[in-house]
Amino acid sequence: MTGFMTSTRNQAEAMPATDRAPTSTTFSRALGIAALVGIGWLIVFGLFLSPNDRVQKTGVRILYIHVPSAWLAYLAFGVTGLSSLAYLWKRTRSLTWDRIAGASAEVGVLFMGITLVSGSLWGRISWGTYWTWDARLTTTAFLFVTYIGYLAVRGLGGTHQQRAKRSAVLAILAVVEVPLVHFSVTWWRPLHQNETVENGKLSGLMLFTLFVGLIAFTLLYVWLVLHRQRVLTLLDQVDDRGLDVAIAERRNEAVTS
Amino acid sequence: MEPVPQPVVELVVELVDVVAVLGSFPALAGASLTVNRGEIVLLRGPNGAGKTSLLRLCAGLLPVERGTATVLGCDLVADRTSVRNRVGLLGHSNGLYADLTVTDNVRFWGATVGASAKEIDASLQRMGLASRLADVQVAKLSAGQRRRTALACLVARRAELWLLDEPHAGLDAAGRDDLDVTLRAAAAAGATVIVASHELERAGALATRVVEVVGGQVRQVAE
Amino acid sequence: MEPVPQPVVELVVELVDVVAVLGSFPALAGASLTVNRGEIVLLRGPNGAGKTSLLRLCAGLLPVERGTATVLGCDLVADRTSVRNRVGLLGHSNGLYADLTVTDNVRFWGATVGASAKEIDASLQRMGLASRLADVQVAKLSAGQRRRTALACLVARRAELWLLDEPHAGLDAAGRDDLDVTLRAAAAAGATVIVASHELERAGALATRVVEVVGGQVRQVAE
Amino acid sequence: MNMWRIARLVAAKDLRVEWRSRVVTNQVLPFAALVMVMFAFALDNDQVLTRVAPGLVWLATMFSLLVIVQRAFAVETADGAMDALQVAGVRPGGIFLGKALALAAQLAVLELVLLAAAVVLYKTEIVAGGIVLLVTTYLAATIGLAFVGTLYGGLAAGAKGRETLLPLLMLPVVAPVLIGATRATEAALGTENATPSDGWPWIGLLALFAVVFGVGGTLAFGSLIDE
Amino acid sequence: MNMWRIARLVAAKDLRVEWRSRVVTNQVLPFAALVMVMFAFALDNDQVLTRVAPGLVWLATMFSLLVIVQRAFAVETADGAMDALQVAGVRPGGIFLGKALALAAQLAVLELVLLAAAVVLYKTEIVAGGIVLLVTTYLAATIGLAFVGTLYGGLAAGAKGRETLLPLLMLPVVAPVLIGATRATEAALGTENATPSDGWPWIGLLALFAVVFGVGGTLAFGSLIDE
Ligand code: HEM
Ligand SMILES: Nc1ncnc2c1ncn2[C@@H]1O[C@H](COP(=O)(O)OP(=O)(O)OP(=O)(O)O)[C@@H](O)[C@H]1O
Ligand SMILES: Nc1ncnc2c1ncn2[C@@H]1O[C@H](COP(=O)(O)OP(=O)(O)OP(=O)(O)O)[C@@H](O)[C@H]1O
Ligand SMILES: [Mg+2]
Ligand SMILES: [Mg+2]
Repeated sequence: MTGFMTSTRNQAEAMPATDRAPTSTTFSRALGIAALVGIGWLIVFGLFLSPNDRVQKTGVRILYIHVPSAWLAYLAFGVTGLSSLAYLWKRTRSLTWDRIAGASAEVGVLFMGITLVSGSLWGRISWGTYWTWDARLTTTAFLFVTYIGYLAVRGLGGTHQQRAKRSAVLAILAVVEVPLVHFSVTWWRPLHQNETVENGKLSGLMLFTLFVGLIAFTLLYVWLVLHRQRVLTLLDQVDDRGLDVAIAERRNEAVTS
Repeated sequence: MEPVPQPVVELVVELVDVVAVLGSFPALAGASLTVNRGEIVLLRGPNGAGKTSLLRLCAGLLPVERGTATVLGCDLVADRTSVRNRVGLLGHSNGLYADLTVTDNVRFWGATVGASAKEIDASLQRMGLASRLADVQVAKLSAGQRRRTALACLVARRAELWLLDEPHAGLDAAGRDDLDVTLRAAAAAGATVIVASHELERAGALATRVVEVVGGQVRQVAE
Repeated sequence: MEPVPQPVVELVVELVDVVAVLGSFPALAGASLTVNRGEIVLLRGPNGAGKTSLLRLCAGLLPVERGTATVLGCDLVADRTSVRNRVGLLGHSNGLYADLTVTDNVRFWGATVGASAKEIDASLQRMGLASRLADVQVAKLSAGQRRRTALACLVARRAELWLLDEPHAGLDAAGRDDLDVTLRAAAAAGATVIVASHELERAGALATRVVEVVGGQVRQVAE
Repeated sequence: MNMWRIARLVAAKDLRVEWRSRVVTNQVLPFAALVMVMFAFALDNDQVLTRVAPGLVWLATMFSLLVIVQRAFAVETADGAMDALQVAGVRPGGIFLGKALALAAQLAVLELVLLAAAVVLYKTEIVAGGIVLLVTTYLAATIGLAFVGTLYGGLAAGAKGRETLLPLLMLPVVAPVLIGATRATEAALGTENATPSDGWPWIGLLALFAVVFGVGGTLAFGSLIDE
Repeated sequence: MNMWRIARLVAAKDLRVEWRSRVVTNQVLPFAALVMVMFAFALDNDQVLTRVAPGLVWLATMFSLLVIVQRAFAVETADGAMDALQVAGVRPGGIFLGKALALAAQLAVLELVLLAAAVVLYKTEIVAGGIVLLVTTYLAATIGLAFVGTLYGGLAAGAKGRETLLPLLMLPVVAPVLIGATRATEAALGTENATPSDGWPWIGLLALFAVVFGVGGTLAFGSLIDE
């Protein structure tokens, strides 16, 4: 995985300070196009081909965004957790893992946001309210805030290594909340849908459309993370170059004084 | 419990082109310094030169951004923590618990290296705190009395490398003498001492070698 | 706005058998001291003698328990507050706002006496802070740079009576010179300066008179 | 120099500190929002929630107030600036008004956020008829709270273990404001079909409170912070 | 020297600080009690109160926890003792366990007070059948909270504007404990005729939390406080 993840870093380190580094490679371009196609595909199925629901009527179509985004958020946070582990484990320690963790968390927060918004819109339709104190909604909200906190801690400053260590620990602790959200529906008295999908309560075509959405979102996720972590790489390099300048100035103090 | 015997290292501190950053500012910009066991080195230099940063780096508190740093045989680049329980640092702030008494404080810091009650008393004696002050809360001490307490805590830690940031500041005449005696004794007993100070006469007389820190770098000073 | 012109008092500080308590401890136990306009008085004495307490009392921060105390013509027993906006105090701590920049701080303290922008800049100049440091947050300064900032704030206050607690501590060679120049200039301009310090050579050279504080009392020191 | 100049000076300074550190913006606001969420979840029952929404909003305000006041005086005591302020001859009354001013400003922003949160989370509806009452309530309560907060913040700033003494001192005093503001808000929002007219008497209480602590603080602040 | 010795050392030190300063005893306990009263005010409705009593008890615990944790680390950072601790080579894991231990002890006392307050103020009845569950809940929750508090307290201690970063980091993480403890307590007290058997699953959640943060903290505290 790190193989192509680090591709630009090698490029960028090879190149002179002046010219700009591309964050895209043929691979990621292909990926981006695939993601676009996938989303188009989803629109077709989601909005036109898939049937209405008995109770939910056409509102059910939100499902195709709502659920995939939620699951992808889980995935993103999972990836953040894993790459954080990879960073902490001495044998695989590399800032690349830290940047992947950061990038994935950012995208995860984005998807969780989509879940929240689509969910509350859906709620307006089917429950007649944007928000209610249902267990899953609340736990989702907490998960959302937790990762905002995670990102805040990433911004606390210090050296790259300090940032990496600090946030890695948080990420591993935070990921514990994901199962909490998932199982909340079975643990609390729920209003929110419980395992609809696992229990195969969806008609064939709906299920299929859902998986189309899943695929499209997954492609999108990989594409976003790929680019975001490359941007982060470049940002870290900018810091380092800034440091070179600062060091030069600092040394001058010795001369002038 | 006795401290585990440490391998004898003649070269106690060896910094080569060390860069260390505070926030984004390179407090140390290519500093190189070697200190041998038993030396008492004085760091002088203008405000903001990087003396405190240098001391904190040697104590393993400040990460090494670039260059190599070896203290008491431990490679700080690889691992900043293992050196810590062998150095003692007195910073600009005293690191005391204001709600505890002088004795409480010295006892606590001593306990971290398993110092005996006898050693604790000895430390208090050394800094002239075995008086009524011994049982006074630190919050109720004068500035200089606090500094003395902090020094007593340092003494109790029986470190191999002593790092002191302006130790004379705030001490009265007697306190300064106590301090110099203590440091000379420590050095004689095989410890190594690095002192950052602006009181050049006083600290200069104490030191066996003087180096100058300027703009995050270290300059040797010709005698 | 200009400060209201004050009546010329030759006798700036007059303490007679002053007792002042911290908690239940008599930090000052019958201290008597007179200081005339234009003097630079050095307070020396062991740690815990009562120097800081004496300065705080003159600044109207510490209530007079017994005896009489008159500062700049104000009777501190009757009213401790009216003297305050005419004295300037630099304590052991700097009294700076860490989140603000150096200039912000000096400007704020200057503004409390309606100092003009020109005077602010002058104060910064005096303590050698008119450099890149001027716009750095105090939290990001080194110990000595903070002390300089605190001194700049004091200068901006244009006080009639300057009370300084170990002003030299933490300052580098240049800073010490700046400080001495500043204090001499202030005294020459008719202000009065009282300095508590343990750096007897340095502060002794600066002072026009030396008194010793011991056990909460003041002793004259024969030249 | 006169008291108002000093008040302005101190207020400007406090707001600049916030501007440079962004502590209230980045940390207290999210905290306040979180508190709302916590309440809602602790109760988790919609009818109850809408019924007690006004109370919860003001409770959350109260807790955030604690945090902000703590911060406001941590700034002063961290490096002994409080002493410096006193010696600077800055009139205690001026310090009081200045800090209260800055506090009120930050508090006002906070309350808007909390109100918004209530609308979203607790399904609070704001009825046109109640707007005037609502705004008046918020004004009166905010000023009152700012005064109380500054007064007791200053008092606690001197004492040791400040971070914990403050809540103890403040909460009981603030309780009347809490009640008054809650009732007035309920009236404004027509909770349990209360009508605006029920609210106005409470405004009286709030106003009285603001005045008492405003005057009291301006006169007594000096002797309070004077350790 | 080994981790447990250090943990004992640090815990003893923290408790001695409390013993000498009495801050938690004299200030946090009354505060917690006050919070309970405030809730009662804000809701003022008996049925509602008894229904949500468990939730409120745990909410109050949460807020007091924030205050205690803040205090616990204010002690360390006030004069740079945190640096000294690190240099003293005191194993971070040891510091973590030690501070958590002291925190748990203080928290336990606090919870007893709050429970007593609930009985008095909210007319909560403690049924014999639920005692075992109740005690277990309190044990599990207390340990979990102590660990979480220490972990995030340490993390925030380094950052600027610490007094406000802490709540933001802590509340969302603590929320599950809040929920779990609340439900378990409801079961133990038979609120809304829940039976103890409903409670035990929650203990699992609480225990999980305690373990995760206990282990995590012991291993990772070093890299968190390393400014
Ligand atoms: C703000 C409101 C909402 C939030 C935050 C939310 C959150 C979530 C989350 C996090 C998941 C992933 C569950 C998992 O598999 O772990 C999910 C799944 C789901 N949501 Fe929502 N949701 C909301 C509103 C709604 C509404 C109004 C409906 C429909 C009436 C709905 C229907 C579903 C369905 C059917 C699933 C798939 C369930 C499964 O198979 O596990 N959601 N939602
Ligand atoms: N809060 C307090 N309660 C009781 N005694 C106190 C308190 N604060 C200070 N003291 C005592 O008051 C005495 C005078 O303190 P002060 O700070 O004036 O001494 P000093 O001359 O400034 O000492 P130094 O040279 O160390 O600064 C000291 O002996 C100190 O122990
Ligand atoms: N948090 C920070 N962010 C950015 N720069 C900082 C920070 N802290 C300190 N600095 C800068 O780092 C430099 C080195 O600081 P350091 O404390 O090592 O100097 P020093 O030699 O100890 O000075 P002094 O003699 O005044 O104690 C200073 O110029 C200071 O401005
Ligand atoms: Mg320094
Ligand atoms: Mg003193």
